Formats: sequence, structure tokens, C-alpha cells
Amino acid sequence: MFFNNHFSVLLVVLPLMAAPICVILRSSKASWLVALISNLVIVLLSLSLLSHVINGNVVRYELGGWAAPTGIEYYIDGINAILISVVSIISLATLVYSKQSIRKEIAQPRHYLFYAGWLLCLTGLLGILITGDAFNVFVFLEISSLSMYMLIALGRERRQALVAAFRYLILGSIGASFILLGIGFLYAATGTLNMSDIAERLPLVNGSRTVIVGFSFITIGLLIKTAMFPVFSWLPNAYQFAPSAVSSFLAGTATKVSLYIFLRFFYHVFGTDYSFGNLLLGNILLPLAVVGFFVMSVVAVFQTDIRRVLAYSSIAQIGYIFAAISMATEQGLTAGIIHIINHAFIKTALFISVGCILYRYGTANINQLGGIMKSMPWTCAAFIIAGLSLIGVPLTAGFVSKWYLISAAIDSGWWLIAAMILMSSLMAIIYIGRIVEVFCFKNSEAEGVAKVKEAPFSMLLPLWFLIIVSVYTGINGDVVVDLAKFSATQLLDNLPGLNNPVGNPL
Amino acid sequence: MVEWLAFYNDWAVIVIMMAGFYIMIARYNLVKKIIGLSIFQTGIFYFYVGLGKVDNGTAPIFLEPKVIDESAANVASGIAEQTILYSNPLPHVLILTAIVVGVATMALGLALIVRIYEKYGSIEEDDIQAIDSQFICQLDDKK
Amino acid sequence: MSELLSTPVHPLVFFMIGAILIGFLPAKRDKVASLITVAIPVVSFISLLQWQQGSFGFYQLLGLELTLIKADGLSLLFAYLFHLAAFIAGIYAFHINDRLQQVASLLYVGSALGAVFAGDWITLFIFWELLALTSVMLILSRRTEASYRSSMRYLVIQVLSGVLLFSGALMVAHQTGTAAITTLILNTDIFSINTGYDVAIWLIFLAYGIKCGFPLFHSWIADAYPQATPTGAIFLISITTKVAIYALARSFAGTDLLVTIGLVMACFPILFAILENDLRRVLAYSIISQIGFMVCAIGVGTEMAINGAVATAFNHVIYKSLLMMSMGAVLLRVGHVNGSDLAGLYRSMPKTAILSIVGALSISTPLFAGFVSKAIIMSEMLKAGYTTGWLLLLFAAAGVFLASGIKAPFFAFFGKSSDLRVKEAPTNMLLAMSIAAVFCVAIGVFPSILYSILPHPIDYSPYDVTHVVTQLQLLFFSGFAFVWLNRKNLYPPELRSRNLDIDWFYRKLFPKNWERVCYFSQLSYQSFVLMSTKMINRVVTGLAKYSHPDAVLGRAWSINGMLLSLLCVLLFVLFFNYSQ
Amino acid sequence: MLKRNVQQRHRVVQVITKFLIPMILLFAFYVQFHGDFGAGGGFQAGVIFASVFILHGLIFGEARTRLVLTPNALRILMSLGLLLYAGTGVVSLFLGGNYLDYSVLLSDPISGQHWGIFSVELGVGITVAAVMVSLFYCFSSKRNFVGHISHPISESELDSDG
Repeated sequence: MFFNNHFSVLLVVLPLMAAPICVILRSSKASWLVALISNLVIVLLSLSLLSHVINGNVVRYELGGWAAPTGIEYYIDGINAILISVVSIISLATLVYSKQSIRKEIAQPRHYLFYAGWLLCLTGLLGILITGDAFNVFVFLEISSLSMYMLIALGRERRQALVAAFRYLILGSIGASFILLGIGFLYAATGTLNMSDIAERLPLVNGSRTVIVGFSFITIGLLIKTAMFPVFSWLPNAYQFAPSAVSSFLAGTATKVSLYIFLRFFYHVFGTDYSFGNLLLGNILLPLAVVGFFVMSVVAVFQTDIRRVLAYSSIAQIGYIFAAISMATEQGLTAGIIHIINHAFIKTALFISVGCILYRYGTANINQLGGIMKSMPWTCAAFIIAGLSLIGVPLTAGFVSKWYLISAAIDSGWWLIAAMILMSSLMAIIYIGRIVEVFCFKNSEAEGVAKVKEAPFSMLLPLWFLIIVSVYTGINGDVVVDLAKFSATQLLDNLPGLNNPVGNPL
Repeated sequence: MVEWLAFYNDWAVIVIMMAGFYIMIARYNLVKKIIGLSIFQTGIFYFYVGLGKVDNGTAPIFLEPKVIDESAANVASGIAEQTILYSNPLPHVLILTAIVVGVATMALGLALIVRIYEKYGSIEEDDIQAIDSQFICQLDDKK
Repeated sequence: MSELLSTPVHPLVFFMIGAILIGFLPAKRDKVASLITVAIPVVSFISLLQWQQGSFGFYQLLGLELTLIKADGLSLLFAYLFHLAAFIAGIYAFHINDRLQQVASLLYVGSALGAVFAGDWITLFIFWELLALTSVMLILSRRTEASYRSSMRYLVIQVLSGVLLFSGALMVAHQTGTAAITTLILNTDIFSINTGYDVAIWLIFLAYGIKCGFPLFHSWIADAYPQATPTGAIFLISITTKVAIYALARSFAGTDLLVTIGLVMACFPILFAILENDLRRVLAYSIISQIGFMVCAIGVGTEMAINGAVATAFNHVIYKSLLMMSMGAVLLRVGHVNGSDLAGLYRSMPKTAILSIVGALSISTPLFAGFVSKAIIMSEMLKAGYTTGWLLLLFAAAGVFLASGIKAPFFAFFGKSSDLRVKEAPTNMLLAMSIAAVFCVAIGVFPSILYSILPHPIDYSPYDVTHVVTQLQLLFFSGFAFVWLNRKNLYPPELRSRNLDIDWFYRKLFPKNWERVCYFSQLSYQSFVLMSTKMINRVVTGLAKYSHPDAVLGRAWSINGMLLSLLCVLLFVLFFNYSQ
Repeated sequence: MLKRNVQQRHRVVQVITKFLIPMILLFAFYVQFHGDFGAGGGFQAGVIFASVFILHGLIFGEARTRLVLTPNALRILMSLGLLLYAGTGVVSLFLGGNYLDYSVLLSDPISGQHWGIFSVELGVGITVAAVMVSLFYCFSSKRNFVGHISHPISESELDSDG
């Protein structure tokens, strides 16, 4: 595919410029169109970027023409290129979906704000993924977070949405502040903000307490942002009360991007040896991850609102990813990245299908949704397929990631962890099975179920697109696996650079 | 003791941050929570500002070499002939951005509080919690 | 092109096409849907007849070389069997118009075929799980509260089996670098297990064991099968356990432990079967007992014994579905199959009655199907030196005959006449039963039909004097015992519920200890189940206490709570990192 | 009625404010356009500029300020400022440089830098000023906490891009 170095910066600039255009246009339809077109271009750009990076190139773009350590540099290697594509594709899908869905959830005059906020959020997320500058990460993180708070506050159940957004705001700001503080310590220790530069200089000051403190604060900040187990509590409410388009978008992207920051910092900036060898980050993460995926799966079983079930299951899935990451082996990292990608698609699809149900029935409470398989077969079928994928049934994407997760655990000699991952997937069977059973076999309580139509085509289209993607990656898992392996080796070979190209996996 | 005091800068940061954190935990009032958050962030700003400070440094304004010479000739002491010792401006620039972000956060938080007050009639978090759980109970009763 | 034609089509493809066709059929075309369920096995069978033995359909998944189809004598035999079962069950289910059930049953048979042709653990696992998912639909589609509950228990157990298989397969693949299904050697000395490989083999063994209904894992059979729809049950009894038998025969032939397990399986369900009232449940118990025979034979592990096990599986599918079909017909017409409330149905359903007698006789009477295969197992047991085992199997054979062969038809169709007047079973059911009955007799009279398709060469004649006489004696004795005891009202009565009524107590002069053994073993088993259920319930309520939407973990935390948890993490991380 | 009373009571302040406003505006422009030579820049200038309108609102009542600078105008100004900022970068892209590489804007790199900074800071200034005023509108219009909120609050997050 054609690639130009400027594509990397356009990924951020396009949504950034599209947002004010939406505000100026003010009409619901026009701003949707602007958002959609800019997003479409972003998807194309990101795919071209991916195909470029996958050949072993590393894109380095000097903003404003200032050379790297002084100026801000955009730095793209395997892992960000993959996640940029994932985020932009998910954003496009949910954007298509959002057109119909926000009609019922947000007042017409506010639609343009919704799209503007959406584009800013996308700017922030893509910015985090693209930038190679530590402080810039913080700025983009806050751009995306602030627009997320606003998007969540637009939610359907206005009252709770406000409180959920406020709580997220407090916790998210503290998390970002911790990251800022940690970056400050790194700057104090190394005198540079460029991530590759920090990575080069850190070994010189390795034993320094400043670095340890910076390391700790960044860890904590990122734990909050990724909704890791004990500091997860902003997530369920935010996902439940946000507009359904927003929760679909967030579920697929927000925590994943934070996970990317995690990978970037601890594998690249601090270096694997330092993070997992000198400081034993794995020993912090692993217990939290295991308790997290276990407890949260149990909690998910008992929830009555489907969005809440999915939210808790998201936290559990993040636990899996952290368990994989904390192995600090190539297999573990590969498994983590695979699961990041697959889970992003699966969760978005699940939230979109719940959004479709919400669109027609106005509720996502399991007890009131008996037998809706009859009235909304396509939506429910999509939910079931995505649910099976979440469980990790063979021939779905979830199976591939579970497989690599467990293989990695076994390779590291962590039999117990592997067993626990399997056990908690049994839990996933229960919480998904419960919903599916209600959809298909319970008799409907609500009247007029028969009159309810299938969700509109524009909502089903992105849903089934995501389903097909996840089934395809399940049957032919090699694409995702190769990408993940490639980026994992790149992350582990600290600073692959241009002089050390990695072979083309495709 | 003296060693500890030498880090007065960092101690101040810690005290400010923890004060903010304490307010956020101890007060139920949402506005006070926002204030706490703001204080917390201020601690971090202060930390950054402290990072850039160089002993005896001046403001980082670029002067023409000629001017430096003249001023050096005039002042004669303190500053070496061709170089000036200036504080690192970068942390200040950074923190300017962080302050803007902080302002935005605060504005959004306050806006949310206004909305919350409209909907709940209270900005005490325990009240809000009670109203919400009452709401859930009512829903259960209806079933 | 010619290459394409000669490549065998996986039978799963046909069944999937059938399922899709039915799924998209207009609502009113019920007969067409039924026709498809019958036609698909035939079409698939014809295509199957063209097959050569060998491996096809290699594919790559997750870095492993996998084989979709590995056809040899053993798998082909089971494939034929499943086609036959699907065909009979399809005819039997011709009258229903439940698309869910039809689709599920087709996919169920398809995945069973996928499982028996699987050339590696991963493919096997995939179909193993598909089998669980599709079969649970057959139970769920009865759409009663009880069937829902037992289907959920069923699903959990089946998925557990899948998970065990998966973990075992994963570990084996890791140790050996290949996932191809091979013969495994079980390390039965539990205390010397210290390698992951041994653990892995045990996991696989357990996975098979659950699917097969090993003692203590057997409860799902008696729990779920009687809850399935009358038509779904025919599919279920024919397939799930047979897939497990196939898998055991493939990997664990000759494992001594299996003989012991098989003997226990063959004997203990008889106690339960005698006491049970629900006649379909009686049959379910007798299935376990019959599987015990096959497991024994696999444990013996000689070529002949494997032949015996496979042949028994083949026959068992036919005659047990015949019995089950007759009970299903009763269930359809009467609405229940409780032995205590049925009697004298032979007057209203004479054809069904006769056919069910054929089924009963086929369990082990000479000239019927069961005899010709069980005789092989018996003689192989003797040859291998398991004399006690041989005796126990004899006892079990008689017991099964007594418990299910005589009891089920007797209580349903004969016995004290009652006022039940119902219609004869529908034609399609009778047709299905007749086909099964024909097979029963044909195989019994001309055993070479069956013997010719067995996986190993066979030179065996079941009809020698010793065999026939031993068997007949036993059968007559058990028949005689039943008749005599029943006439004297000494046979454990068919009780409406498990509460023993004073009224019946004094009549129980049947050897008291025997009765007690039966009673207490069932009681203790039930109390075991009850206790474990209670414990599970307690755990669940305990978990719910902390995690339902209003509880600590499920509700929204206040900011204070969030920050306090954050503080804990902060201190933990700082302390942890700083202390190094 | 209330409005008149307030106005009458604060007559002195109002008159002085009228004198002050142009001076503050002038100062804002100074800070804005002198930014690349000395201390100053878009952020500061924007806030100073906005303070004029906030002062106006405080003294003359917010309703009158809304007539001077309508929320609609603010919305557009806010967006235009951001577009100006991002657009400058895009122009430099088209002229063959990297994003935000001002040197290529004009044939002379130094004056290119100059104009680049100038327009970018102008964009920042406009956005900051507009956001500040709209923040003021948002909060001041809610004194009674009743009725429908005419202007959505959430635009405040826009200024994180400044």
C-alpha cells in the first residue's frame, strides 16, 4: 500500500480538525458525515501505516522539523501500528452504529457535540498510540479522558451517568496525575522526554531511587487507567450508563490504549530486564490479575444488567491480559497482544448488540428480555457468537487468545495460573449462558414483544462486520497471531530501530 | 535532619498532594472533592516547577551575544562572560500544558456538579448514593 | 477436477447444510424440514461409502499441524453407526415441528462425526465442545423448568469435560510437539506422577470418563436423558457416550484400570434401575451398565476385545434406542412414563409393545443383536484371565435384563390392567422402531453382517453350546425370578414417589438384605448428591452475598471507596518497589 | 427591575469598567502579538481577552454580555481558533515540510517561523478566550438551577487542545 511519512501525523490532525468542523456545522447529520468521512480516511491511513511498519520499518516523524530529543517525535513500530488500526476500525464501526442509536439517547441539538467529543476522544487515543514523547502521552491521555467524561455524561440514564462520569473524572484525573508525576521523575533522572531517549539513558541511572519512584507512580496511574482489579470501580458504572455507542467505543479502545501505554513504558522505556528483572513488576501484577479475573468473573455472574455483566467481564479480561503481560516472555507478551486485539473486537460487538436491544426495548435488564431471539434474531445471533468468542469456544477469536494465553502460562511453568484461567472461563460460560438462555428460551414477560422489529440495518451492519472479523480471526488466527508475534519481538528487542529490521511475517 | 530539610521542595510537594488526596477522601461534598483534586494537581505542578529551577539561574530569555557581553561588562560579577546560567524552561512549558488540562478538568467537573445538583438536589456524595440505592430498591419493588 | 471429486466430503458438511436449510425454511414447511432430517443421513452415508481409509484435510491452527479427517476401521464403523442412528431417530422424530430441535439434532450428529474422524486432540476438542453445545439444545427444547435445570447441570459437566480435554491436549501437545491422537499410557500409580505429561494423560482420561459416565461422573446420564424430549433422547443415547467409547478405544485400549471401572459401571446401576420408577430413567441406568461392558472390553484391550466393545456399542445403540423409542411413544401418548401408573398398555398399543419386547430380548438373548456382541466380551474376559470379572459381568447381564429388559416393557405394557386407553403410536414412530427391530434380529441371526465391518479381523462364532446355554440359563433364571417375585408381590414395587409407604412395607419380604443394600446404596448416593448440592448452594449464596448488584463488589463505589482502594495499591506498589 | 437597581448601584464601577475594557483589550493584544519576542502567548492573551467579557458580564449583567458576544459566535470562534492552529500545520505539510514546520511557510525560514508562530498562537488565543467566556456563560446562567440549560456545558473540554 502507498505510504507516506506524513500519514502518521495526519492520523491525529484529521480528527482534531474534524471536531471543530462538526461544532461549526452544528447539524446532526452533517457532523456525522464529517466524522464518518474523516474516520474512513483514518482507517485507510492506519492500514497503510500498518502495512509499512510490518515490513520491519519504524516510522519516526519529527514534529515541526525539530530533531528528536529536542522536539516531539512520533514513533511507530509494530505494536502501535496494530493498535492504531484496531482503534480506528472500531471507531468507524461504532460511528456507523451511533447514527441511529444516539437518536433515542441524546437530544437532537446535542448531537454535534457528541460527534465533536467523539472525534476529540479519537484524537487523544490515536495520539497516545502514535507519539514517542512521554509528556505528549499525558497530554493525549487527558484529551481522550476529558472527552470520554463528557461522552459518558451524555448517557441515557442521565442521573447516574453524571455521577458515573464524575467519579471517573476524579479517579481518571488522579491516575493521569500519577502518570504525570512519574514522567516528571523520569525527566528528572534522565533529562529527556523522548521515550527512546529515556530508554537509552535509563541504564546509566538504573539504581537511582528517582527512577524507582517514577516507575511506581507510572504503574499506579496506568493501573487506574486500565481498570485493573482493586481500582476498577470507575468502569462498570461508566460502561453501564454511558450512551450505548460510547460504551461500545470505550469498551473496545479506552482500556486497550492504556494497556498499550503500559507495554510501551515497561517493555520499551524501562526495558524488560529492569521492569521484570530488577523490580519484579510481575510480582505486583500477577496476584492482582489473578484475583481480578477470578473475582470479577464471579461478580459478572450475578449482575442483572447486561451492560454491567459485560463491564465486569471486561475487567476480568484485563486481568487475563495482565497475567499474560506479567510473564515477561515472548509468548506471554504475544498472548497479551492477541487478547488485546481480539477482546477489543469481541467486546465492542457485544456492547453494540446490547445497544441494539436497548434501542428497541429500552432496557438491558436480563429479567425483562425473555425470548427476544424471536423478534431480534440477527442481534441475538450476533450476541451469541460474540459471547461464545468471549468464552473462548473453538473457531472463534477468543479461542485463539485463550490458547496462546494458556500455552504461555504453561511455557512459563505456571500450571496453576493456566488452570485458573480455564476455571474462570467456566465462569464466562455461566454469565454468557445465562443471558443467551434468557434470549432464546425464556418466555417474554414484557407485552408487545412480538411487535418489536429487528434493529435497523445501519446498526446491524457494523455489528456483523465485527462478528465476521472475530470469527475470521478465530478460524484463520494466523493474521492476528503473526502481527502480535512480530510486535512482541519488536518490543522485547529494546529499540529495534531502522538498523535492525525485523523480518516480514506476512 | 538537615539532609531532610534539603529536600524541602519535595516535602512541600508531598504535603500538598497528600492534603489534596485527604480532602478527596474525607469530604463528601463534590465541590470539595474537586478542590481536593485541584490541590493534588497543584502539588504536581509545583514539583515540575521545582525540577526546572537551577541555583542562581536566570529567566531563560535568549539575549543577543553582544548584549550578553555588555551586560557582563556592566555587571561584571555573577555571570561568566559568554554563558548565562538559566533555569530549565522545559518543565515550565510542560506544566503550562498540564495547568490548562487541570483547568479543563476542573471546569468539566464543576459543570458535572451543577448538573448533578439539578438532578439530585444535593452535592453530598452520601446523599447521592442513598438516592441511587433507593431508586434501585423502588425498581425491585415494582417487580 | 477429478482430484476434487475424489477428495472425501466431510459428513459434517452435509449435516451443516441440512441444518442451514432447515433454519431458513419458511415456517409452514414442517414436513420438508422433517424430510431433510431423514434425508441428510442417507445422503451423507452414501458419500461415506465411497471413502478410502487414510487422512485428509490437513490444516494449520495455532502453529500445529492438524488433521480434520483420519479414517480407519474404527472411526468408519462409528460413523456408519451414527448415520444409522440419525436415520432411525430422524424417522422417529418425523412428526415434530420444532426447528430448534431439528437443527440441533443435525448439528449434533454432525459434530459427533467430526469427533470420530478427528485426527488430533484439538479437532477432537472442538467437536467435543460442539457436541456438548448442540446436545444441550435437545434437552432444553423440551422447555420445562425441570429440563432447563438438568440441561444446565448437563452443560456444566460436559463443558468441564471439554475443558479437561483441552488442558490435557494442550499439555500433551506441548510435551510432544504434536497434537495427533495416539495411544496413551496411563500412569496408574498415582503417587509416582510427577511429570506434566502424566498429569495431562490423566486429564484426558478424566475428560473421556466424564463423557462416558464413569462411576461418580455418571449422574448426568440419569439426570439429563430422561429430561430430554422424547425424540431428542434417541439422538442423545445413541451418540454422546459412544463418542467417548470411541475415544477410549482409540487412546486407552488395554488400560487395566478400565476393567475395574467397567465392572463397577456394569454392576452398580442395576440397583438404581430396579428401584427407579421413571421408566426412561431405568433405561438411562441400564445404559450406564451397558457402557460398563464396553469399558471392560476396552480395558482388556486385545483386538478381539476391542471388536467386542465396538460391536456392543453398535448393537447397544440399536436396541437401546428401540427401547427408548417405545418409552418415548408411551410418553407421547400417556404423558408420563412412571412405572407405577402404567399398566396394560398392550391392549391400546400392541405394536409398540411387541417392538419393545424385541428390544428387550436384544439385550442379551441368543438370536438377537446383543448376544452376538456381548459373547465376544465375555469370552475375551475369560481369555484374559478375569474370572471374577467374568462372573460379575454375567451377573450384570442378567441384572440388566431383569431391570430394563423385563421391567420396562412389563410395567408399561403388561401387569395389572388399568383403565388407560390411548392411541397406538404414530406411524413414523412405529416405522422407526420396526427398522431398529429388523436390525436387532438380523444382526442376531446373521452376526457376520456386523462382524464384517468391525475394525479388526474376526473369526468368531457366538453360537456355540456353552455360550448359548450359559446365557439362556441366566436369562431364564432372571426372567423366572421376576415373574415369581412379581406374582408373590415380592418385587420391589413401583412407587409413585421415593417416600416409602407403610402400606407397601410389609410386603417387602424380598430378601431383606438385598432390598436394604439397594435402598441404602441409593439413599447414600442421593444424600451424597444432596450434600454436594447443598455445599454448592452455600458457596453460591456466599458469592452472591458479595457480588450481586447491591453488594460490595457489584455496586457502584463511592469516590472514597475508590480512593481508599487506590491508596492501598499505592502503598503496596511503593513499598514493594522500594523494598528491593 | 432588579437589573436597573443593580446598574444604578454600580454606576461608578460601570463607568470605570468602560474605561478599563479597551485597555485590557489592548493589553491582551500586546501579550498576544508580542508573544514571540518576549513573555506572553496565546494562553495568557486568551485569558486576558476573556477577562474583559467576564468583567463586562459581572458589571453589566450576563444577559447584556450575551448580546455583545453571543454563545453562537463563541462556538464558531472556538472552532475557528482550533482550525487555525491545526490548519497552519497542514499548510506547512502541503508546502513540503513536516507538520508544524513553520520554516517552509515563507521563502525565508526565519520570517516563516515568525508567521507560523504568529498564526498558531492566534489560534490558541482565540480558542482560549472563547472557551473561557463560554465557561463563564455556562456557570453564570445557572444561578437558579431551574429550567432548561440553554447552552451545553461540556464544551469546556475543548480547551485541552489549546
